[in-house]
Amino acid sequence: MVYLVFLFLLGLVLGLIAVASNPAPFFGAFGLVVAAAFGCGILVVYGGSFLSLILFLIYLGGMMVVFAYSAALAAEPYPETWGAWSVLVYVIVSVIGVLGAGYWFVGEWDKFMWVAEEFMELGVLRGDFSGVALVYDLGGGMLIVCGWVLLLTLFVVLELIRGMGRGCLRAI
Amino acid sequence: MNPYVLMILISSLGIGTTLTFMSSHWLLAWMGLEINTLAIIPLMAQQHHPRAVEATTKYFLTQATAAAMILFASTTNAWMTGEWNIQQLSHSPSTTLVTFALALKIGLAPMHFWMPEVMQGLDLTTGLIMATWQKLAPFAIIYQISSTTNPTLLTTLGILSTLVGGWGGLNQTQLRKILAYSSIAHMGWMIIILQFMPKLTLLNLMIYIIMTSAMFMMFKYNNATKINYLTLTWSKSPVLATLTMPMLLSLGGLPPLTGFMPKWLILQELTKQNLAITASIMALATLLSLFFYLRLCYAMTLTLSPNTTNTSSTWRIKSPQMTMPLATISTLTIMLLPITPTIFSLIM
Amino acid sequence: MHLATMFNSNLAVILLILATPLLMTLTPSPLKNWAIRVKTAIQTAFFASLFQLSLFLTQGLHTTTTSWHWMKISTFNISLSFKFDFYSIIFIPVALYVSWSILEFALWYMHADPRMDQFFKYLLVFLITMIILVTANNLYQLFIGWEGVSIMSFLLISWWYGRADANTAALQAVIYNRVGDIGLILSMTWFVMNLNTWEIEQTFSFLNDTPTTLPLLGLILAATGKSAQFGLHPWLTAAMEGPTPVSALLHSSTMVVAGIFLLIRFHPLIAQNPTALTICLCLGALSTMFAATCALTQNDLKKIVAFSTSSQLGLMMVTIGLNQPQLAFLHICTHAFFKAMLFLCSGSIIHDFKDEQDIRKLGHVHALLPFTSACMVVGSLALTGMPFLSGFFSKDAIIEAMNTSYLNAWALTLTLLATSFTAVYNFRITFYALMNFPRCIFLPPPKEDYSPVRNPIKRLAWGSILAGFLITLNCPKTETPILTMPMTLKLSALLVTILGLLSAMWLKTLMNKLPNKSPASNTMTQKSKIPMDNPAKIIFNFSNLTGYIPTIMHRMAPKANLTMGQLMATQLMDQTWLEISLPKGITSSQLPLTKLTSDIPRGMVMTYLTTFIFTTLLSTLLLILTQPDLPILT
Amino acid sequence: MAAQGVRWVRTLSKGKWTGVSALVSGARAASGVSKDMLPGPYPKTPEERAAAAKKYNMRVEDYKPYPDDGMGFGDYPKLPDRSQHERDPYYTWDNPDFRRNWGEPMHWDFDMFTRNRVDTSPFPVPWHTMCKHILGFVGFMLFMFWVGEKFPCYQPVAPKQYPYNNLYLERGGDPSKEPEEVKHYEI
Amino acid sequence: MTPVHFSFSAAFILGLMGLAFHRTHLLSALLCLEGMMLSLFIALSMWSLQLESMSYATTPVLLLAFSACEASAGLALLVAATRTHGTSHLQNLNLLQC
Repeated sequence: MVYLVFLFLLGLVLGLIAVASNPAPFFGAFGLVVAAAFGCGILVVYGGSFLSLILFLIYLGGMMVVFAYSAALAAEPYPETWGAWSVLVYVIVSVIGVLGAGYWFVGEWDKFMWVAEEFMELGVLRGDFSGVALVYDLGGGMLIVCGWVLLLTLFVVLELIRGMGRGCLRAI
Repeated sequence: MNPYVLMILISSLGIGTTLTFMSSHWLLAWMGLEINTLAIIPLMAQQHHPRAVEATTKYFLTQATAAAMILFASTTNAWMTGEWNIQQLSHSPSTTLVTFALALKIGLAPMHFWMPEVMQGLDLTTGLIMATWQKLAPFAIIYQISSTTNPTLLTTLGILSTLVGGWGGLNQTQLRKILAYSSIAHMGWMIIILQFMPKLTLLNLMIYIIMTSAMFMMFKYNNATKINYLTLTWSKSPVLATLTMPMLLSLGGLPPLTGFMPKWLILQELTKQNLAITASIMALATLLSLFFYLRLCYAMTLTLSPNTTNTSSTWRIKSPQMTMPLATISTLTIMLLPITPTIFSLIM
Repeated sequence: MHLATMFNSNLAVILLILATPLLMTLTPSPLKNWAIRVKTAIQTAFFASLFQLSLFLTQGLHTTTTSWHWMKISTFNISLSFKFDFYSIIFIPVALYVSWSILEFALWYMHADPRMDQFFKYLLVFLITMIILVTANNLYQLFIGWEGVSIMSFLLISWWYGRADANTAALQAVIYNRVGDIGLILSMTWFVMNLNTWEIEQTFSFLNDTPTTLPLLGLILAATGKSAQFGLHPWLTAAMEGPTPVSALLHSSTMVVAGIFLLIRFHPLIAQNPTALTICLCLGALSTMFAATCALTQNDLKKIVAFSTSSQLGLMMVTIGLNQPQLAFLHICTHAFFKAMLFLCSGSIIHDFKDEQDIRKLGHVHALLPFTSACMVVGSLALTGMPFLSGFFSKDAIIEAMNTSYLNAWALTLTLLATSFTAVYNFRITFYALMNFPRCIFLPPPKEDYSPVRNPIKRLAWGSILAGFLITLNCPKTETPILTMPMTLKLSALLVTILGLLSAMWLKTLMNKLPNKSPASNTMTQKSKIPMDNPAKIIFNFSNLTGYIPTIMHRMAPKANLTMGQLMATQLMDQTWLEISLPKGITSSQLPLTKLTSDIPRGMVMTYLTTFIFTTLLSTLLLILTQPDLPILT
Repeated sequence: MAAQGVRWVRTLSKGKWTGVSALVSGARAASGVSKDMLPGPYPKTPEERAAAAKKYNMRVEDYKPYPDDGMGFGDYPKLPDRSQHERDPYYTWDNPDFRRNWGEPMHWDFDMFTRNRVDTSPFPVPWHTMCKHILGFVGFMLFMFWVGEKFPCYQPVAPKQYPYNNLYLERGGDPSKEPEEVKHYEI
Repeated sequence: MTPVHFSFSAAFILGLMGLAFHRTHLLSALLCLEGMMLSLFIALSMWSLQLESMSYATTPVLLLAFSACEASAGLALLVAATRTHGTSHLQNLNLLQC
């Protein structure tokens, strides 16, 4: 279990390195998917399966569609992968930095064990499940705020990409 | 823009700031900031010309980064101390991170670069919102964390901002950039007093908003975006041209005018705290700003535009713009100093 | 009514009468014959002042009245207070009498001037400030009067402002007087700092063992400036560029004696300080001798009279040095009459001879203007101390007091020499201007039977004859006069005067036998150097060019000052401060920073965020490194 | 400038707002000298000297610029230091107050040499002689005052009088003899 | 500092670095922003899970909603910028420099 958690954490960091090292957007999106997947793993291990589900569905189901479209929009003929020199420099520097910082900052490697052991088996009552449900009860105000901001974003997006006949991209 | 959409955007702008004002929880404050950012984006880009879109993109990137940083810092704080309250930001690296993130949001000196460029891309009304209303929400947070921030950090940021605001403005001919640098310099004044007397920060913010609004409205009235447009002001509105000079001097902080009040009080407070050298540096750095305000005055009142006929008939054409707010706010900009004690006692 | 109240209110009445014409000018329509009203007002004021004088003489009243507290600075108090004692009560009628006569004369002298009303207004304001000066009981009030007469003197000297010479003379007057003011202000400051009072009486009583040399030197400097003692004297003769009534009123009889008057007021202080007394004595002797020497060789009628004024002022200073303030005051009063009259006579002659002032060109006046000439002779005799004219009473007493005092031998010598010179230059005026045959053309023939000419001169002539006797009679003696003395001492003043007269007449006969060649006057116009081959010529040139002092001082000082100013303006200010250090220096130091500030943001979002991240991470790291016990490591 | 001021005062007094434009242009005129009014660069070649002399209305042989020592005089002519006082008062000058003709080059320190300031007219007596004489006079006087102070003069006005019959006994008179009466007064 | 804390901090800072040092595409920047949000999501979730605080379990969801809004606004800006500038390269966003 410890190794699994370690693997997931490593995967998360590596996924972010993959995004941050500035490859072409295709590969960046791929790195983000990997990172999100490992993140789901972490959440599951620590007992947040509902949150994990939300992340999995929304990120991999919803966001990736949009990113794929946009990546196609910003397509280029010779995309840079992690193997390209400029990206590789970023990757190497990032890895070294993360290792150094980890050596410097992280003191007690054994301390994270307790989390894993406590949530070994799946219980009936999931904390996150009922917690999220609270948004319909005690957090009603937050729900309204969220709804409002989503509506706002709708208008924001519409306003921003409105405009027929401007620029080189046109609404078909 | 559709008026309904505009209404939604404007009200969201207000709601965002209000959310930040009323929250004592980091998450809610962050949400307020986000709503604020989202709401102003279409306003900024409503002209849809390349400069507006570019300014919007830059603004969006910086603000999103700053907001994410704020949330990250508060999460770290929560991890370390288990506390989400804004006023109890006791984990000092988090405090530093939040300070810098907020500095990025309001445009303090090393993080100020976005400010003049974004301002340059906006029209004057949006620029007015940008320079005034958008400062309120970050300041609400800054005010609440003022007791836990690092004094050295704040002093450095403040002095640097005042200097950079002065130096940056010296080279400019674009009025909006000049105002952006003026804003940076004023932010420096607000930040430097934060650790000693946060009320004075609020006072300075208030006076700054009044003065900057007056300048933006004046430029809006004259449709002036460059210094050389100002030379035509006298022919359009002689009285306004005359009034603008004291307004600019007030912005520079000269004694019988409103702008002198916060500087006076801040310098006094700094001196009381045995920071005479800091106070001197601030006062001297303001001279740099004063120079470009004076240049505006000079261009406006002592020069004539070479390319237009010097006719004085245009002022007879009645402007369709609403002048009441301009009149009110320019009066405030010029004549508020005598009631300093009242304002001081109100705010304290 | 209570006698003292009437006595005190008399000054208010006088000032009110004098102020009436000034108030009348506030009416929107200009009044006709305003100048005559001024004359009448002064006349009325004179008669009103006689009331106070008579009370003083009969009852011996003298009071100090404080009417109003002007201001109060902690314990330091300035009040409006007047002093009516022997000096002010005698001086006010004298000044009013002389002014009345002079203003009446000016009605004739200035009748062609388009701004005559303004001229009279200046004179009236001058008179009021002079009265403020003499009645002042504290230094503040005295200072107001002191500066008032200076300003009016400046305005009146440059009355003909189109003439560069008049402007120069006015500038000289104002600058020399300012030098004197330094002394007065120094003393005032000293009094405030050490005695905390400006009341003159209090300064005498508050003083205990404080060394007073410094304030007294200041006062002597003030008197030197105002009363044209040696060193600060050139302005007085230059002031003759003003109209003759101005010379008569300001520069002979009233304003110039203000310095002596100041010392008289402060006499109790001076009397205790031997140093100050010696300085007064020596300065006075030097001045009287120097001025008399210069008067010997002048050819300008007014200038001779002016130098004689300067000489008499020196004599007054000597008297102060002798510790005899009352004698000095007596000389002030008598001198006012005959000196004013001499000026009026000169003015009359000059005006009648079409502005001819050179005594070598005048002549035969005694036949053309017999009345004026007679009065002029009376004035000259009074000036030389002819017995039983008014000058005798003061001058003889002064010389007598000198002879019987224990004092500096050289000062005595100089004063006696100056007294004999008085006879010489007065003889010279009489001989050249009044006697002999006419030496220039004058058309139409001069007339003197205008009442504004005759009456003032006549009045002043009566004053010159009688005033000394009257004032001496009523003068209360404060010091016991020396009652017995040898015959030679008693007669010494007369003897030296007669000696001087005789030598002058002898010189005249000598001159008549010489070839008619003047060493200086001919060559002056050719702008060549005067030969200085024998001592007589050296002394002559020294005297004729008034000791070279105006030439040297009035060229060297302005040139040095103006050159220094120019150098400071161009080299120090422009070249150094403006070009190198201040504006240009700031520009060159700020420009690179400005360029840097505007060059860094190249419009790239990368720049913004990179600076943000670097600043944040660096300061966080710094924070962690400087504070190792932070909870981040837990 | 004064003309500008008069103009806008006049226009304002008419009650017309056109005074504002006059005010603005007047203010512009007040904002300093133009570069045409400043002296040009220091003339180096003879041609430049001739041009500069012509510019200042002078003959070439009279024209002499200030030395080019960085003081910024440029090509301004260095005129002799002669005061206006020295000039002929009877000549009909264009400007009699300043004794100066129109178009005449002005001395750099013109205001230092106006008629009531520094006078440079020749002296009737050589300068050093004058200084020597005046200093000698003052020095002699001071010395004599010092001497006079050392040997003051006092003229007794009556013979000395002593009590006890003119100190008869103290002077060694015979005590047995009745001293003769001494009277210090006579009536 | 626990490994979990370190991991999401490292992930966030890596995202921030990527955002700052991006070279070409605006989309890369948006992806980095999204990565930062992801790490924040995990941080918030872990915090509420570790403290077993049920009421705080809603916060990641709210964060997710806001980050979705931010992302869509960013994408809209990408579209707008592409329309006006003809490309989504960030170097081309330099019209406003002095």
